[in-house]
Amino acid sequence: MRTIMLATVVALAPVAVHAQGSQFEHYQKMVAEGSPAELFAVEGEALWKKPQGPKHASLEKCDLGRGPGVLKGAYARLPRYFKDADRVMDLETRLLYCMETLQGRDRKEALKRPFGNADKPSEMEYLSAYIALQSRGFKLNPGLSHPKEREAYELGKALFHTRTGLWDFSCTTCHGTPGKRIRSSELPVLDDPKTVRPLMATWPAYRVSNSTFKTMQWRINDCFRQMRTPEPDFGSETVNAVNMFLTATARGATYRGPGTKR
Amino acid sequence: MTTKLILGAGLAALLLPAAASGEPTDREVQAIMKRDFHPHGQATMDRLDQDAVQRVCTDTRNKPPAELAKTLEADQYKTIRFPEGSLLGDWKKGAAIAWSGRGMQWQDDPKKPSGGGCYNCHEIGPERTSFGTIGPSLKQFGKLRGNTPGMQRYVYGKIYNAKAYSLCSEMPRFGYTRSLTEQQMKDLTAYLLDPASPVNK
Amino acid sequence: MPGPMKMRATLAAGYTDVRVLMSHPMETGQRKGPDGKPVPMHFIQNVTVKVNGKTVIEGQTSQAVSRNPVFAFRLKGGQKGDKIEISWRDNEGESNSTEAAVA
Amino acid sequence: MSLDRRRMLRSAGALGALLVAGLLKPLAALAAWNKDAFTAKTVDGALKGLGVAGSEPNGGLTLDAPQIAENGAVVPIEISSSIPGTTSIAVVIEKNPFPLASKFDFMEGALPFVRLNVKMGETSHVRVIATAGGKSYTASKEVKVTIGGCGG
Repeated sequence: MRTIMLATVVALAPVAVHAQGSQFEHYQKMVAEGSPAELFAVEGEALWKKPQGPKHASLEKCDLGRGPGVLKGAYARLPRYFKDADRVMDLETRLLYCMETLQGRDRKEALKRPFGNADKPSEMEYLSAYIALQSRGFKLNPGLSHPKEREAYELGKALFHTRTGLWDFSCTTCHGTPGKRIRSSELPVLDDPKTVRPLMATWPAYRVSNSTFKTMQWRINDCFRQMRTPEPDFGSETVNAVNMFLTATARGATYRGPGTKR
Repeated sequence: MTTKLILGAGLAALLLPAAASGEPTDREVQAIMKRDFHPHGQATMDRLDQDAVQRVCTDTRNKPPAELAKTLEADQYKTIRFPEGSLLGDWKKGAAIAWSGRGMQWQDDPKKPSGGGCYNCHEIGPERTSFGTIGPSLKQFGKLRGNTPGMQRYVYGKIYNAKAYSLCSEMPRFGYTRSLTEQQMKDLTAYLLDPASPVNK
Repeated sequence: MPGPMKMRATLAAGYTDVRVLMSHPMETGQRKGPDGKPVPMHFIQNVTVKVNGKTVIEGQTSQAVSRNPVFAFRLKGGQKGDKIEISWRDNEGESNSTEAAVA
Repeated sequence: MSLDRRRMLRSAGALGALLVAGLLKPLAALAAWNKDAFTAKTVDGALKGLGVAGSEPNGGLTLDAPQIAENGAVVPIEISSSIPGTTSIAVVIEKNPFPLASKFDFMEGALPFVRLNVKMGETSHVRVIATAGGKSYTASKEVKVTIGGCGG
């Protein structure tokens, strides 16, 4: 119901909105309105229900934090602490955990191809699209009460300011000062709720530059690639902590993804 | 090298449990990163070893105490190897290096020369309409400043090791990290200073 | 096998708003594949919109339409339950279609 | 090739000629793909293929497109016409290798409106052409294609 209402709002939006805001905003807005993201959700649903692995089980009993199989609003509450795994997990880290425990899959096999491409998106990408879609309209509210959740937030914050890698970059090099651009892309400040909210409200997303659907684990991984560091492990504490820092900073934003990005 | 010595202390860091509240120390962050990353292609694990510059800039959130900054900047200046003779290479090649954002990443072929990625952050020549604004505009750089040997030395040195001039600059140390070759840095210097370069038209 | 399609048709002020997503590579023939060889042209050429069985829009498209095409159309008036059908056909003769009732 | 098949082809050719001349207009022809127009490498060629001789600007034809696109792979455009009796809208991207990007025919029951994403190789004018009552109208807008991201 919610998704249908959104579509109507989009259709009724006046054509001349671009009078306000920057020229880049106009592009971003138009791109977001014509998003193929939901196509990936269709495939994601099939994957969610498909029995796989040695246990020949689907992911339908996977507990994303709101109980086994409950998807409504689950994404908006991540990352959070999971008692069974005794750690903080974001969506993809949790999906990996479910693949291992429910489906009996080997971690290496499940992680053989965590990031796909336009010709062949990955399982994680399809699943993320399907699951995130079911948090539309929910407020972002990651776990921040458990000590490990606060620890993840603090680690994420520290990582955000850590200058590292061959070229001495930190997250703040690009995302610390308002009004900056990398080539023609406007750079959001990522420790300011005002600028992080619209961003985290629309990831995961269909990314035009990749012509495919992309997730937060990928987004953070790709920042490290451009920071000229070695590669962070998928689902590692580091990546989860950065994700936690960003999501916690965006807390309270209404989720309206999966979105579309440049 | 002084910088390497200070850096060595960070390598011995042990994984200490992060405090239940409050930000983890630099040392803890380093240990967690070392555990959570793996080498990929040319991006080896030693790239996570923080040197003195990175450590001080992280700790002070890019606002180092003036005295310390001065000392470390002097250390950084000593790393610059200025070639003999003119520092002006081929501006045409420099233009291509300034535009390319490739190089030194884990998927890049280490045998291929790296780009400088200059346009990612700077406005430079009129021939490119897509440019970043993280760094200052370098429009008409040589036209406004001339191309005396002193100016050539400044530009070459800044590309080689920007931290010698401003400790917590966001600009990479292209020569110090062997990201660009001597010839590439000369070509970039020419792109900024040569009167024939479109930058100065 | 053609990828999925997704359509939404909703009543708006005096018209029906139709939005459709199509999974398709829309290859231009210019792009090189992982093997270094150009990927052959492969793109949707025809898009048809029908309301209760009657054709109302006939679209022809080239390889210049973006990968995973998204179209929005508007239909005169309309009422809840009207059956909208959208189909496509590409240069290799592949096709797909989807149906939805106006909500 | 059999004689029969050859004869058949010849008559098909004759039928084609009649179609081009506009003497015959079977309904099925509507669903075809206008190869001449879509494979034309110039704007003039594309317009000729569409059978558009000349067109005049009209305020009733609106084109919404971003002034700057961060990525030429997806440039969203929205076109609507309030010109009475609009039966078709074509989208031409002047500097694309094959300028004609799409053409939509609107029949009774549809509003002359379409929104889609197109690819643009470089900065170019996007031109839309609407046909109403046998006449053609045009609107255009320049879209600057820039390069975002780190270029690597």
